[in-house]
Amino acid sequence: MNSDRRLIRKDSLEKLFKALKQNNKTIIGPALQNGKISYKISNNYSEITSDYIQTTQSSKEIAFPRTEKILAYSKNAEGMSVKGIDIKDIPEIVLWGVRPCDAIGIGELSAIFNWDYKDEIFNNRLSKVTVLGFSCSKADEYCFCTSVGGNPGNTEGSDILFTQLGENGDYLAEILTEKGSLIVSMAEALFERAGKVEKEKFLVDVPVRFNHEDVRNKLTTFFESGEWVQQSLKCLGCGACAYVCPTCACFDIQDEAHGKSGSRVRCWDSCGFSLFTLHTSGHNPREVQSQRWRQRIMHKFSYMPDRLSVFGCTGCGRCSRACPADMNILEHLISIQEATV
Amino acid sequence: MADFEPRIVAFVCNWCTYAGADLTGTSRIKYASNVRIVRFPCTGRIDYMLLIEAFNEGADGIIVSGCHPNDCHYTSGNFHARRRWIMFRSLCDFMGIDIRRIKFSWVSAAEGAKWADIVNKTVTEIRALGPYDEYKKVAKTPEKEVIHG
Amino acid sequence: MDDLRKRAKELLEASAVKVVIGYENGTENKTRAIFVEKPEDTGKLIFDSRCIMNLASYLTKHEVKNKGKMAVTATLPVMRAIIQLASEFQVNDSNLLVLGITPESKLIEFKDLAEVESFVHKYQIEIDVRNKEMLDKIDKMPASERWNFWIKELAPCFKCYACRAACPMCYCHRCTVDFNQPQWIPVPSHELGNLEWHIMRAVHLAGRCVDCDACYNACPLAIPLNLLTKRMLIDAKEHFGGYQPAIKAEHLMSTYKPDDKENFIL
Amino acid sequence: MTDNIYMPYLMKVERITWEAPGVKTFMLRFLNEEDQDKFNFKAGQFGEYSVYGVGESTFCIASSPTRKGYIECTFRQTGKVTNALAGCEEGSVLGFRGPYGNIFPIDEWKGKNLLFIAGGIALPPMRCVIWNALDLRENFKDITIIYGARSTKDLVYKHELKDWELRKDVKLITTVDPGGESPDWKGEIGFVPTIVEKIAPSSVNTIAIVCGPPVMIKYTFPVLAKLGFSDGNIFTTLENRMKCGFGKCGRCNVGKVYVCKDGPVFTLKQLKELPDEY
Repeated sequence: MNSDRRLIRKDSLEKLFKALKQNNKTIIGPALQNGKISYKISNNYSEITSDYIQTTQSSKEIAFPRTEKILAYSKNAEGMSVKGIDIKDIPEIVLWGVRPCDAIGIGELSAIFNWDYKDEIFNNRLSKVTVLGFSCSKADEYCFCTSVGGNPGNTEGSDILFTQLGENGDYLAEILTEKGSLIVSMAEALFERAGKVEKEKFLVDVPVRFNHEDVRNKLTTFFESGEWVQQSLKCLGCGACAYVCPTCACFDIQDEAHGKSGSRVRCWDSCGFSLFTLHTSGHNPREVQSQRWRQRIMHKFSYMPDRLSVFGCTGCGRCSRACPADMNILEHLISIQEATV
Repeated sequence: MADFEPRIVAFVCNWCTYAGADLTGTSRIKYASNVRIVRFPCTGRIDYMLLIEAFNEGADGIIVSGCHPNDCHYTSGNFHARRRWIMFRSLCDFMGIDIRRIKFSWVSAAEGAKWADIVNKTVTEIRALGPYDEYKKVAKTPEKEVIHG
Repeated sequence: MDDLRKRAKELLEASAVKVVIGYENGTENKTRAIFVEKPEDTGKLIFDSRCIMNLASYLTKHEVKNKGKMAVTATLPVMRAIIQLASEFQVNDSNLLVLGITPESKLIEFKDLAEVESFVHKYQIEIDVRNKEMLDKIDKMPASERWNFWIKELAPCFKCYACRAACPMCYCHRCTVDFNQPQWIPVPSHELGNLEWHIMRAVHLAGRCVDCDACYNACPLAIPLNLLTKRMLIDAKEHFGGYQPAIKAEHLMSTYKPDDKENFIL
Repeated sequence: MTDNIYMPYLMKVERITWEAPGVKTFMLRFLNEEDQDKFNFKAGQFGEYSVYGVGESTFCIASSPTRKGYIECTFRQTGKVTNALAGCEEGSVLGFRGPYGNIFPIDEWKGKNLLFIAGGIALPPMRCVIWNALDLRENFKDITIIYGARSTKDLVYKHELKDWELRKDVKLITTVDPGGESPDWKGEIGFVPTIVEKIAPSSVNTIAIVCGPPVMIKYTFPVLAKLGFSDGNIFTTLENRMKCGFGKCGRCNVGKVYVCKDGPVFTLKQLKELPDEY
């Protein structure tokens, strides 16, 4: 689609922020806590940071919170009453400062929650979110969006994508969707007409390190490879990679009782935990860490493209940054591509 | 809150304090009725998670009580328990859990009057402190609709 | 560093060990674990001040253990962890050789774990100044402020259990949080679940923690959860005498003294 | 919210049958009649049964789709939820989500012989299709059931086994593991694969449906192959750990397949294309 390209002055971003607040939007943006950048509800523009490569956690929590009530029950003299959640309570959210690799992840999550059964809880949350993307002018060793089909100025998934035109420069605003136009309409005056801008000039160069289709093809015959054991020796078996991943959607369903009432919640889970697949009988289909690591890679680079026509990886590099054992997914994917079966 | 009646859970050992509490009753000593007694074989069996669980379920105060040192039915269960209490109490204090609400005591099978006294004092103290709203608020978090980071 | 590589090579060539666990260069100037099984790969081994991960965590992983006798590059905290693991019967002389690194970055090889123990005992466990200040600051807060501090600090925790995975002392095959009959600790991450998990973790490490900070370094959200175990360490020292891991010693929390402090017991 | 796919139907436990030590069958009826009218399922499908406050657990629907108005489930008391279920009394209210998963292609089996092979607690998922076939008896030729359990007391559906034994149009062979027999045991003694080999049912125009513990399955397949069954004519139903039941939570993912969506019913031919992670 041909996007509407406008220009917004650097100083006007704060005004835009204020205009959104005036329109009763909840703004969630990257903020600093304990030396880490995370998405936080921001009440003031000053809380938002622009100096970051990537947030520690992805923005998936907006539509797929770490813990979310899916129903509430209570027992009384007449019997049992069960209530679902009320979508009316979900606030209108503007997600500020999303990197393109995160924005594209929302689509991949959507694919999981909408193939076959439609998860309306997820969809309703998502429908209330407007994504303001910011393209990347900086990258680090962990970044590899270009290897999985993305790029630092990718518009996919954003409602408006801002690209800063040079250090301390103004921003190009690509208005991509109706939700985006709605944001513009709240502060029309701030969005000037853009002249001819070559946005690519201002984007960071992220080299292509592997070909994801090649990896996908390789994986079809790679299941029994010894490489999995080699790669996963370092793995400590925690769930950090899955929890920071923008596309990891595996979850658990738990009941939390409090006397005669309680709730059923959906909460994150990870295929890296040994308990994930453990049967009550004691049988575990994925008994050792190498099988679980294999599942993670296979699911993202083979099963998901086969089943859902999307890759389960956006190249954001969060899992590698968060890994306490420094398991670098990029290195592992390259070595899979290069391995002789 | 003048009419606040604290809910107190007492975790006691079978051999001394439970028998002691029994004696309080048979001696017809009257004491506050706010306490619910949970009997254990030994103080050594009283896991710290049980105390946390009591707060989760709405206790305003906790009493943990067993045999006096050297009187343990199993020789040393209370000595082991004491070590754990020292550490657990310190951790609770460090995390801001109100340790005035967790009382530890030795009450023998002969000390019916002491038991009544401990319960009464605890109830008076907790009544003055008021309900443990700080903890109850957190215990309610599972009922929130959504939890973000 | 050359000494380390040379010695590792000799050990592998002589088949004295099957695998050398050490550090290699990782991403963005970090270091990470490497499992060297071939003498020609020993060149990848490095050692410098960036090597902070506690490699003792790997000694109880069956994928690693099953390879056969292990040699491990061990700084002081790693050595302490090894001694504690030995006292809990998780490692022994027949499956482990320690390639020690002294605080002066010199290689020191030990005949057996007993030697490691006497080396470790030359150094007291000292809590660093920055953390000490933090602990003091928290201690001085009124109780309700402490409570709010911890609820706020623990709020970001999403229960990835990286702290548990990275801790050399958390080697249980099934952790208390993984049990559901009864469900001691709520599975989801919320204020209550997080609070209980961190209380449980700290208590289970009381008297065992060797203050290596692996948990804190592993936490993707930089939650200062090591303060809890540090506090337990100080208490262990204060109440039960100087704490040092020792192979033959009774575990601090499974023993007692008749005259343990009891001024808080009515 | 009506679109909440996690919302269970409320079901009332109408009858509890004690089957074997730790094994019970619940007969469940919808509390809301509208739900009952809407509800439809086919043999082989499963559901998520929940005890409010404890959690959900996955079992097959053990009653036949030909018997309307109720569903039955049979479970062994092992985990958190099944223990809570076992504590339920008649009249208790449970949650039920479903039906989920694929079905036994029973329509395609018309005019064929059916051979059911089950072990232990794996008879319930098969009972559904057995009754389905028996209720439409004229559609099939010979029906043979081979059922084994660890001991005589572990055999489930003891009454129905008796019924099947008396029926002229069913050949039932029951067996117990060596040492598991009681003094008056008249059935076979031996492991299921051994008994299958001994009975040697013909593979001509026959569909084999196998369900049981992994080790039984592992040794039964080769026996069937020896008897001439093709991989496409051997069916089984997989039991992976599940949470959602509709292909989202990721737990039952084996290769590119979700057991809850593409299964639980698979032919041996399909299984051979999957990685060994079930």
